[in-house]
Amino acid sequence: MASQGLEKKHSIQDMIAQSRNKKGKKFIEKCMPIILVITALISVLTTIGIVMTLIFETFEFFQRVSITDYLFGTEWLPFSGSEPLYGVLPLILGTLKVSVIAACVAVPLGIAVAIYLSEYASDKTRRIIKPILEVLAGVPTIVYGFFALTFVTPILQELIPSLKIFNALSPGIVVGIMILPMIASLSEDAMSSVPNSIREGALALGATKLEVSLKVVLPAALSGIIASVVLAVSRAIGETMIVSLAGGATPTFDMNVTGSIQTMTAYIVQVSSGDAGYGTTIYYSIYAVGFTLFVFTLLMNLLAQFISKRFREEY
Amino acid sequence: GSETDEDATNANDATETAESGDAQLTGTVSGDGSSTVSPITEALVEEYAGVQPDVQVSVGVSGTGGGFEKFIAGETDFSNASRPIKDEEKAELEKAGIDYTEFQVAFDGLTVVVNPENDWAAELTVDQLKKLWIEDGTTKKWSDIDPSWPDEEIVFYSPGTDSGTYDYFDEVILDGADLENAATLSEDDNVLVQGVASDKNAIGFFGYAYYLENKDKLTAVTVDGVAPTNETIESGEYTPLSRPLFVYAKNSALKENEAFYDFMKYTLENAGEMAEAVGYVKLPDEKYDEGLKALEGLK
Amino acid sequence: MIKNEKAKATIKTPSPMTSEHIQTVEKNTVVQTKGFNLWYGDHHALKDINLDIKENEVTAIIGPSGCGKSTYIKALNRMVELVPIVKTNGEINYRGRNILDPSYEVEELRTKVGMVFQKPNPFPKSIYDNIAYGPRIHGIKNKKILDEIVEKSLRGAAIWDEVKDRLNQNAYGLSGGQQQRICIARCLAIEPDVILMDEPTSALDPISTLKVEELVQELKDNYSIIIVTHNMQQAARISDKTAFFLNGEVVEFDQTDKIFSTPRDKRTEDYISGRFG
Amino acid sequence: MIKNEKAKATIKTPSPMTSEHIQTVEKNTVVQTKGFNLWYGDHHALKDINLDIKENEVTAIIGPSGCGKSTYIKALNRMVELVPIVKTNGEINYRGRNILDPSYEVEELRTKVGMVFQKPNPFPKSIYDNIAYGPRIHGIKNKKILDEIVEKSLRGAAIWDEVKDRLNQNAYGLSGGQQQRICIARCLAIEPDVILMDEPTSALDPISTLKVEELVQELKDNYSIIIVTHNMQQAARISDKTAFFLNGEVVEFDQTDKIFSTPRDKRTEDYISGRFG
Amino acid sequence: MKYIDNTDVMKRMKSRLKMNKVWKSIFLIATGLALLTLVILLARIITQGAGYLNWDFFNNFGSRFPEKAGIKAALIGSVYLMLVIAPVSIILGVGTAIYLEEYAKKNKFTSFIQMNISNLAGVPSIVFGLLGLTIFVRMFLLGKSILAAGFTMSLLILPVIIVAAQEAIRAVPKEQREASYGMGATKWQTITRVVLPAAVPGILTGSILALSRAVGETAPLVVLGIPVILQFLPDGLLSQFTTLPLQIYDWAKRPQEEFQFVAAAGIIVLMIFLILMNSIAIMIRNKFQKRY
Ligand SMILES: Nc1ncnc2c1ncn2[C@@H]1O[C@H](COP(=O)(O)OP(=O)(O)OP(=O)(O)O)[C@@H](O)[C@H]1O
Ligand SMILES: Nc1ncnc2c1ncn2[C@@H]1O[C@H](COP(=O)(O)OP(=O)(O)OP(=O)(O)O)[C@@H](O)[C@H]1O
Ligand SMILES: [Mg+2]
Ligand SMILES: [Mg+2]
Ligand SMILES: O=P([O-])([O-])[O-]
Repeated sequence: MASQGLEKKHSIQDMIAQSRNKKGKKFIEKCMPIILVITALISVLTTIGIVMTLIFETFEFFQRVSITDYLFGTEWLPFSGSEPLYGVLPLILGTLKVSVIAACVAVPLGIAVAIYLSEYASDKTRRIIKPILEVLAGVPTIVYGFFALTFVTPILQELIPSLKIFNALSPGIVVGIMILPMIASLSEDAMSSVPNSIREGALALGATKLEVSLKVVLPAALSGIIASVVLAVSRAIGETMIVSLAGGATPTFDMNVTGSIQTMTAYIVQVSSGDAGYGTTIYYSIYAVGFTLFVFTLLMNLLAQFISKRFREEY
Repeated sequence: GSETDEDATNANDATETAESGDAQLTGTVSGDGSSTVSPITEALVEEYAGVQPDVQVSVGVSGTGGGFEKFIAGETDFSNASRPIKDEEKAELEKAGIDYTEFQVAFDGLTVVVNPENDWAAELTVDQLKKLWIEDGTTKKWSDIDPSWPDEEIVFYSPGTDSGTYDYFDEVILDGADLENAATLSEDDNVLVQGVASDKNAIGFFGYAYYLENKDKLTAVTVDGVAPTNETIESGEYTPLSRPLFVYAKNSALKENEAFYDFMKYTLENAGEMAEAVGYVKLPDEKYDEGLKALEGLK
Repeated sequence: MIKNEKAKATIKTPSPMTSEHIQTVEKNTVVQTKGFNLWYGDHHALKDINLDIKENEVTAIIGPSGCGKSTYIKALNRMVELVPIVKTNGEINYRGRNILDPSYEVEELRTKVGMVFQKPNPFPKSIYDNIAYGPRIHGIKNKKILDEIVEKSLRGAAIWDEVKDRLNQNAYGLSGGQQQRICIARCLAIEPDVILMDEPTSALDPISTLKVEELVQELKDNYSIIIVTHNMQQAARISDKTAFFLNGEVVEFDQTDKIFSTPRDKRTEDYISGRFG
Repeated sequence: MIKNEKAKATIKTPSPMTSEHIQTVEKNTVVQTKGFNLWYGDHHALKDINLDIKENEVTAIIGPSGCGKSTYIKALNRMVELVPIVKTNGEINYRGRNILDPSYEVEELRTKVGMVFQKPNPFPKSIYDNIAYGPRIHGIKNKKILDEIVEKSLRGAAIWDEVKDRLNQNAYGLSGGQQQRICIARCLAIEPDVILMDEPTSALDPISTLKVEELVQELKDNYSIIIVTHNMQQAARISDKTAFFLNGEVVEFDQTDKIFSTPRDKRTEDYISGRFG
Repeated sequence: MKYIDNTDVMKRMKSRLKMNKVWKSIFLIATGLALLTLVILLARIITQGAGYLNWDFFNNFGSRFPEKAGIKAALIGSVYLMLVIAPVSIILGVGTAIYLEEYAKKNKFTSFIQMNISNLAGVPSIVFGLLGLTIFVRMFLLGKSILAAGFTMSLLILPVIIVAAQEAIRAVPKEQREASYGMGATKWQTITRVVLPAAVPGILTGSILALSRAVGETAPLVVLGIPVILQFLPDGLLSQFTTLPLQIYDWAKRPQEEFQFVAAAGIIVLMIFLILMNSIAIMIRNKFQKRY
């Protein structure tokens, strides 16, 4: 074997040496990083594109409506023939109502599901349930919209007689159902990435599963969980079809959740599928609202990143 | 598609009336606009596909305003509208150098409806409608309009503020005054139907087609003694709540795109019939002839 | 191999099978393993194990990788159950009660039989909270008592001086050796009876190793300690008895000095002289 | 520590510094490390290393965890560069050329200096594709030549008989020891000149360990081998020379039997006798 | 000097174990609740729409007659849309992920790109509609074509794919890369022959889930002005088309009650489409689960 090896030894290295220094290989090696940077830059260009699209028309809008009226006005009546008012606060409030209700539904449930899946369920159960929940996340939002309008609202009306057909409660709950899988799934990921050794450490002290889950795993995964919640809530803020269908179209500035509302997204849909004339102030207002929405979600996302950076656990 | 003979019978022999189907055309036609007009357009497109299968007609439903936006951007050949074009839009079109022609295609009778259990308000006058619908800062009860009516709160349902229907009602009934604040507004007329059908104290208004489809669940209110029917709307007797529906066509496209010209011709020839088929009211025949004449002039 | 039901009662009676009886005073048996078998699915990982662990002694478990050392000590506090495919039979009696009995609550068992793992695994919490975790779950909320427990445990684990000024800092800021001693302290805080240690120094540097070894020697005054190690010198240095495992069997179990000077089994000798493993 | 510029030319001249000169015939130096330093960021991980690796010898590197063994052998094929914060100075000459020279193509170097890792790391591909990987990336596409290379390499790694009937099965279906020999075969497939092995048996069972050790002994006929091990008996069994690393320094480098019988340095002695590590 | 009182510990043990049981059921119920919602949702849709599901429904274009209305154009349109979105978003997404994971140095620029990506993931879809209208429909003169809509949707799901691909690439053990470099492989060879093959399952799973989100999106298409009424199938990527959710939305707004059921039938088709995609993703995930 030895002698044969020696003999052949040079042949392979020779073959290698021959094929080395082929131009193509070096060229690819040099080019790929450049091509890849370009693909990476597309996401940056997208953001720039979004900001640009929004900013020009928003600028036009603020030529017509003063920024302070927009930011601090408590009445949003763009269609009023006599005296249109563009105070964005009712739209923001509508958005917040829906998001807060959604969070109230989705956060406790989602975390409970995550704990169940990550700490209690068997591997097999988890592997069955997680994808089913993902289906729930993939249900198109118009389906949820009709679900809210034709199923959840009537049920809620039985319970709360004063509830209007359009209200914040029903779409809030349904948006909560929609974002629940996101919280459950991402929190589950965060919790399962807590190393088993830490769990074992607690179990070896005589802790019950509940104590391990709540006092060790949950705190250790907290940053991931909070980040998932923030992301899910920013999804709720951006949700469009559910609130357009079931939330109504009356921006109100009060804390009532049983009456009709309008969210920022629903307003954009209303106008962009509606009757407003091109070039009118109403038309430009959707860009201003879109920009506001963008800033909102941007802040939420920065918050999520801040949280997950600031509180990242090292294990 | 599968537009077979059976299809044609269902369509009241619409295909047979089309005499323009001799020369087989190809090309694309694109339109957008009012959701109110869209059922008529859909019926037309469906039938036209049987006549000229190689002409690709596509129509979006972005609302009247959204339709004009795309029309102004030059993306569409025609734009459906449930109201006449606005001055801003005219100006923008001029700026964009787009010449257009307005065609009327049908009437939509706005129908005021109440719950079938409501036996007091089945006949209203325009003045009563005003009283009902204009915002006056109070919470209205039926007894506020007429003391003999029940002492119960009125529940209002109206199409969304951004719809042509709302605009039209606001203009002709309310003279531009603000609509009752307590009204539930929806972009989806089915929701209004549901709302009124389920509440004895409800009142609402929407397109005639939605009433026709839900006759058994709703009572149509007569306005100044006239009930909304095909006849009263076509004859103009049902005033002021019937409004014309429009198609705006781009002149240059009519000239250059034979398929588009042919489709518009087909539209004007069959719009009346199709309108009735989907729950609207046809115009008097002269109107369509006028349209066809105008169209010919643009070829 | 040893088979005595009531070691407690046994008086010094020389026997060829139970070499620990040679000692003058027989200590109490804390954990008695009798005919214990364990399977991972089809894999028979522990075969008919019989071992008696005595009070206040350090028992070392040695053997090549994969021979079942970790599996065995994890069986003693039923941590091995965390692997769903595990099946067992036989008996493991802790202070006379069979812990494999399903009615034996594992949580109760584990407060008695503490464990220190191979890789330091402190919780991502402050040092203080790490130590106080155990007492807290057992219902001790009084801040003063907790403070005392924390100090006592950290002292017990010979790390008090190094961390006393930063009890509120995250335990992850410490070095590996310090973390391991925090884990030992955490284990001491619930005052267990037996402490299981699975290669506690294998991830540590020489100086930390030394510290932990010294600590083990001190702890045996109050606790019974079972320590798995791959470092034979370590076993020789710190243990009273040594069990040599091979392929899931106990090949030899005896006084440590005997195992290392005059092993009875050829395989033990081969292993100790580094011929494999 | 050794400092000889041209070991190749040196003739047997007894010297207190270069103990390998005691051998009758001086072998060629393959890899010569001269005043080599390495930093991970601020951490000075290797300090002024001077070592000569001879042809057709097995050189063992021993030392406690974290002393820089892995770092050193990873420096020899510049794998250490994969850690972005690494900085180096000094010289590492492979067959007379300084590999630290930026103009030295790492790809070329690594076809000459192969490596086997601590944890078996076959690719999740078939056995055949694992072995053929190296030749293929270097442009050998001819199926017949590849077949030959695969067979020869698997034979060379003493695993041909075990896998010849299932070359198309995934390498992950093999046991740890077989996987490690697949990795060795993969390395042989490009017929390197030097083979670096970083604790190649630490994850293996005793029997697999034995097989790999025998293999190493055979391979040294054709290759120069540098092997890191934490198992001192292993170093004693299979290596010709041994270097003892401590805290990033070479404490002692000598004939293996000398290191283990009469170490010059107290620290070496302490380590070998298991007093730490 | 014992702090832990044994009898006390034993007393508390019972209540602690009970709490554990109680909460376990609570967690289980929460999970059940989530699943129940899905069941109700599906049951309603199926009871409403199943009657309209027949061959004609798949083979007909839209119609003013509910019984003749079909989903052909929308279904084929959605498939076409996928044909654009899948390659565009996966190529861009994986390219970006490779750059970030394998090439990018840890510097400000990289973390800026990373931050930008996670921000994009949170931008409401309707805003992407506005972007697509301005850039693809108007600026690039693509019109309301499959290509314009496809590009818009690709950007919408791009962040999701990037993140999934990054995770999949990161999950490939360092040892695999080292093995390849150790053989003298270049970086690109290592990426294409070792890293990507190992990461493919993760990338595909993430991508399919992202794509299934794109299938169900309505809002951005409404903004782009994608038509709903058409009687032809797309004949190229620049052709006009419509999609399932748009068609469903249009039907649901019709006055005739029967159209509600047609809409439900459409939803069933859409859900089957989605579940099919999800199942493929799960199959891939289970088949190629990590083996390192
Ligand atoms: N979770 C598990 N599932 C299946 N088999 C397992 C599992 N854990 C361990 N084993 C198998 O059981 C045997 C004993 O493993 P164990 O971990 O107890 O060995 P060990 O002696 O502790 O080895 P080491 O020194 O490497 O820690 C091994 O063959 C191992 O492959
Ligand atoms: N990627 C890295 N970044 C920073 N420091 C490192 C890195 N890798 C190793 N080190 C440090 O360099 C020193 C030497 O590490 P190295 O891995 O070479 O040790 P070793 O002798 O191989 O130990 P072991 O026996 O544990 O493998 C250690 O202090 C280690 O902490
Ligand atoms: Mg072990
Ligand atoms: Mg190492
Ligand atoms: O869609 P509209 O008819 O309300 O403009």
